[in-house]
Amino acid sequence: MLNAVPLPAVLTLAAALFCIGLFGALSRRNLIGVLMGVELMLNAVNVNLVAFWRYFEPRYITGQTFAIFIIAVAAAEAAVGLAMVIAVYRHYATVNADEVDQLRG
Amino acid sequence: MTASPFEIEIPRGRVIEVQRDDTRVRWGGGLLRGMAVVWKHWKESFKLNRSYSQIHGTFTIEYPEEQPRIPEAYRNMPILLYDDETGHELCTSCFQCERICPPQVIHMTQAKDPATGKPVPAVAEFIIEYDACMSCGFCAEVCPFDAIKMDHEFELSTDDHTRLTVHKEQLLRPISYYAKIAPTMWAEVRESALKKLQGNVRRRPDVIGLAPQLTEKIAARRAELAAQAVQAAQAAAAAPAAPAAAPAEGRKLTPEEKAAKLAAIRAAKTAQAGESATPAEAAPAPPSPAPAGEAAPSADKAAKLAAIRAANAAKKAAAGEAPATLPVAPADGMAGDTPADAPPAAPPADKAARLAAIRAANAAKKQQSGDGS
Amino acid sequence: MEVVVQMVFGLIALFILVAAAMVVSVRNVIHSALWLIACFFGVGALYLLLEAEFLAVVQVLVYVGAVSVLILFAIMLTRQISGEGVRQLTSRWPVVLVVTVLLFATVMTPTLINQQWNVPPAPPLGTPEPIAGPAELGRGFVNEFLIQFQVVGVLLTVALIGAIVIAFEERARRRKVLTLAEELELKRLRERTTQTETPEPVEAEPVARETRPASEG
Amino acid sequence: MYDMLTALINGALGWGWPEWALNLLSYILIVTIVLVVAPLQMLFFTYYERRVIARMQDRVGPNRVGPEGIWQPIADGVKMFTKEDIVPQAADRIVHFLAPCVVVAPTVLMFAVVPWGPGMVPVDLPTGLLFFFAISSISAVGLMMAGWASNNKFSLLGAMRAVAQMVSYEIPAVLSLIAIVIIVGSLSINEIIAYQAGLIISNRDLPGVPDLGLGWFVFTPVGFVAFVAFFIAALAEGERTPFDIPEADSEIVAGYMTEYSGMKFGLFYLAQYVLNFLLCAITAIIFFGGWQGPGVGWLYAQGITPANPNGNGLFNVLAGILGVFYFLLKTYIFFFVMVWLRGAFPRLRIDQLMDFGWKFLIPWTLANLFSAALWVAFTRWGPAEGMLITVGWSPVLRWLAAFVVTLAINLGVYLWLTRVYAASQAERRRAELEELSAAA
Repeated sequence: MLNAVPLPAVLTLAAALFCIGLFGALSRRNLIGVLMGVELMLNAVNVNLVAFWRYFEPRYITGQTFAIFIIAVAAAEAAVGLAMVIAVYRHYATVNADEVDQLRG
Repeated sequence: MTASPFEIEIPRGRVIEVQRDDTRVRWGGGLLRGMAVVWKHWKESFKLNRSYSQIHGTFTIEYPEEQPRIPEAYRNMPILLYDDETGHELCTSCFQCERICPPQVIHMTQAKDPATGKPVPAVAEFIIEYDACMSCGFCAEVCPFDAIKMDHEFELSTDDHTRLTVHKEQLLRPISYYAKIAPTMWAEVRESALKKLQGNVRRRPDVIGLAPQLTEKIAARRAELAAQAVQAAQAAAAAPAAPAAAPAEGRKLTPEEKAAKLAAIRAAKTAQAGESATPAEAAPAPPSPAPAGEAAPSADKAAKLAAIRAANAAKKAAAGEAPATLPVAPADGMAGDTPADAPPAAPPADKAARLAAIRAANAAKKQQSGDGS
Repeated sequence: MEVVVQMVFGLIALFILVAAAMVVSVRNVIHSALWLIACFFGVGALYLLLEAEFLAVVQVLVYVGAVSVLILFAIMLTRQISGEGVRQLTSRWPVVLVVTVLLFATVMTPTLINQQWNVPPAPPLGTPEPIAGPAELGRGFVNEFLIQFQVVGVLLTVALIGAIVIAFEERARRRKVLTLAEELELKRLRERTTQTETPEPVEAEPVARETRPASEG
Repeated sequence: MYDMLTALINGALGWGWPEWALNLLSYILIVTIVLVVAPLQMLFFTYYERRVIARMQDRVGPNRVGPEGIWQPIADGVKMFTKEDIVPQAADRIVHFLAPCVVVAPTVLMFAVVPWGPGMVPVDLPTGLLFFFAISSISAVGLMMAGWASNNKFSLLGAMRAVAQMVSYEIPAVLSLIAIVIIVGSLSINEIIAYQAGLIISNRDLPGVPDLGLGWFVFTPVGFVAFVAFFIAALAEGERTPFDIPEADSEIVAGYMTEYSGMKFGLFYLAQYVLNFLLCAITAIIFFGGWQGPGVGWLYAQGITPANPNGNGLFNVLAGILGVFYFLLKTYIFFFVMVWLRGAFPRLRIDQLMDFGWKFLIPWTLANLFSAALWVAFTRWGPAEGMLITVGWSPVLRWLAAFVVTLAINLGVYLWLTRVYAASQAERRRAELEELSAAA
């Protein structure tokens, strides 16, 4: 792996994944679609971390540890975010991000 | 938190009312108890259970290999019975079953005497539509002659729908068959059924009422009848009044029989006249006198029957007055008893029959006069 | 051997990118979520290729097993299930597209112009295997990263409780349909009130509130 | 299995072959064996379940096809194959088609880490246990796909129920296994099995115990609690009867399988029974020693192992046969218990299921986790780890202390939890009644 695939290739992949996720997060109308975009971005970050761990410091676990932290945070984010989506849906009867435009509950 | 379970003794046993919302800690013990019950069922299921008094064990009857033990009172589809010895059907076509049948799947035609065109207590055709029969058993219950009974046979499935319209030939079973599948139930009714059959057989001319599939029985009966006809012809030839009653038709009625019949008819007519004379009496017929005795030789049978019929008619006419029936009863008894006591194929039988008929007619007349006074 | 690894990497990369592109472009939200799962799988495979075995398993466990299921659940609970035919992108999506492409370009341009990555030379043969086992990770969690580990634990607990608090709804409010028994009771009450000839029309709700408990006894 | 096969192939084909060819060949063989064995287990399990449940209900069960009906599953399979495959018109065709595959694939993948006998594991992953559970959670996605793609409300309801149930019961299942993982100190399934050598007491906890292959975890308080909790969770994961809410046929036809027919339905069926087999197998492996049993360890020690390359191959085969026998025996006994539970208990309601999972099993397994930590502390830790009480104790005393302490904790927590749980359930019922009367 180290010899066959250069690190830039992996990082390019991560960057592309991040940009796609960003596009999704910004342009989706559906709140859940936005969340999915965010998940993609988090995954891209994880790929980056693991790639750097593997290519630079395979004898230290820091890279993997942080990847695991990010996964945990992503799980928490998904849980809270989806709970909020459901709460919003219950209140506005829509999951369209553009129609949810009031701060007052 | 909760009261102790409520208990009460009732005749069937003890009832314990369990409160479902029991919040006492049970540590899962209830679950284990449930599992223990199932375990016991599993363990015991390797034993065969055929007694039905136990709740454990395998009840399954592996049907095609193992036939189910059918209880005697099991009822599936109605069948007709016939007597093993004589081949006579028990059915008299009284139409009781046809009337009571809830889905109305029983159809029958009464047999008629081809000579006189009069109905005979026998059935010509009997049809049950098994496909619509609901196995209620009303027909068997209502039958006064125990002629229709419920079968235990249940493998009736067929791809031919028309086969489920069952005719008399397929419906008929010998009495011995029924006695086999339901011994105690048959033993209860055996006596009266056979007695009634005797009475009916006497009123069946020719081979009417014989189970149609018993060809050898019919042939034997025909031969017997022919032999009797010959015998009667000889007797008639011996008698002086022979030419008066020539057996012109193909029927094998002996002149004696004819005479007896005539007398009987006359008696009946007088009886009817008496009846019409007293229109007030519309009382139901009293129980008919039991025609006892074993099968008499049929030479005098018709005569006897005629006598009985006459007596019956007379009695019917007499039903209104209680004292008037008294003289009739002995006459009836004599009419019934005399031939029964007579040895079979005895020459004086004819005479006795005629005597009975005349006596019956007399009784009827007396009755009439009694009415008139 | 290297060619095989390159081919595998290429396939995985293609798969990830196509799946990700489908996630953001497909109209049907459910399909989008399914593509997201595919994308997670691709990333897991990439981890395997990067010899992060434990992480790959965790990726499958958490993302595929939990997060994506949660997303599917949320989609199905919000009722507009398929959303086919509905426009899924906002009207400003071309702008967003331009922005993201520009971002990608800014990230990639230095890479493409001068590959000045401080990549160490490939390790010679006989170098020790990378550390990726659960035991080492666990040791890291209770030694070096103890504080972070605790914080993540607290975060997860808070997220759990928060999600419940946000999405919770009073049971009484949730049931908007009366049961049959309740409706019967209501009807009976209404009949009774009309028989006594109350002048004003009786509304359902106040009457229903006065009702005896129907379910007890 | 791998070492045996490599040895066999080496013996049969000589040493002239390159290593990668031998590896490839042996892996292909192993995969073939696994792919043949998995559906066979499913076939056997359908027959086995029907016979056993019939006995429990005082019936006989299928006994027509073949002697005692053992070809019944094959007849069922033929029926399944010849049925028409119906796809509803309003269904999402692609997802509808993919769902059975997504459900079946993970269950077959899970076989990769299941050891059948000594040295007979297809892949000995260092994260085997985690792999097992990670993969098993994928099938939830397949269920969701099936439920949604069918475009049928019953399917959707069934899928939602199935997924909610699987996701919630994965937590107690994994928590109860983590207790064992703490004691063993490894996620490798082979390690867990190797730990369970001994006689009632594992000879890793108490060195010097003779190895009869009976040092199972279920004999320890921690292991017993973990076993009960895990088995209950496994019932829910495998959608066995007390928890068969997702396919409750009296409520929602057949759940997510409603709109499937023919072989697609058969695949769901296959996945379900294979999953049940695997759950029984993993229960047997983790808590009952897997292939451990009297004689296996001794036999295997005589055979060719990495530690003993000069052994006799015959002993490998004997140990393998005995090990597989023990393993399958335990697995089938657990499946019997599953059927037994099915015969005994009625289906739970979905809220009862959730309450039980979240309010009873999870606290219970968490307490058990604490007990497991104490167990490790008492049996293994010295002053270096800060465990000063046990300094100078003999191993037997330490083991006894661990046993008594964990037993006391687990029993106390259990009794306390049952009381609290029962009280909360009663309170909940009361609240429901009140609410109902308030609404009426």
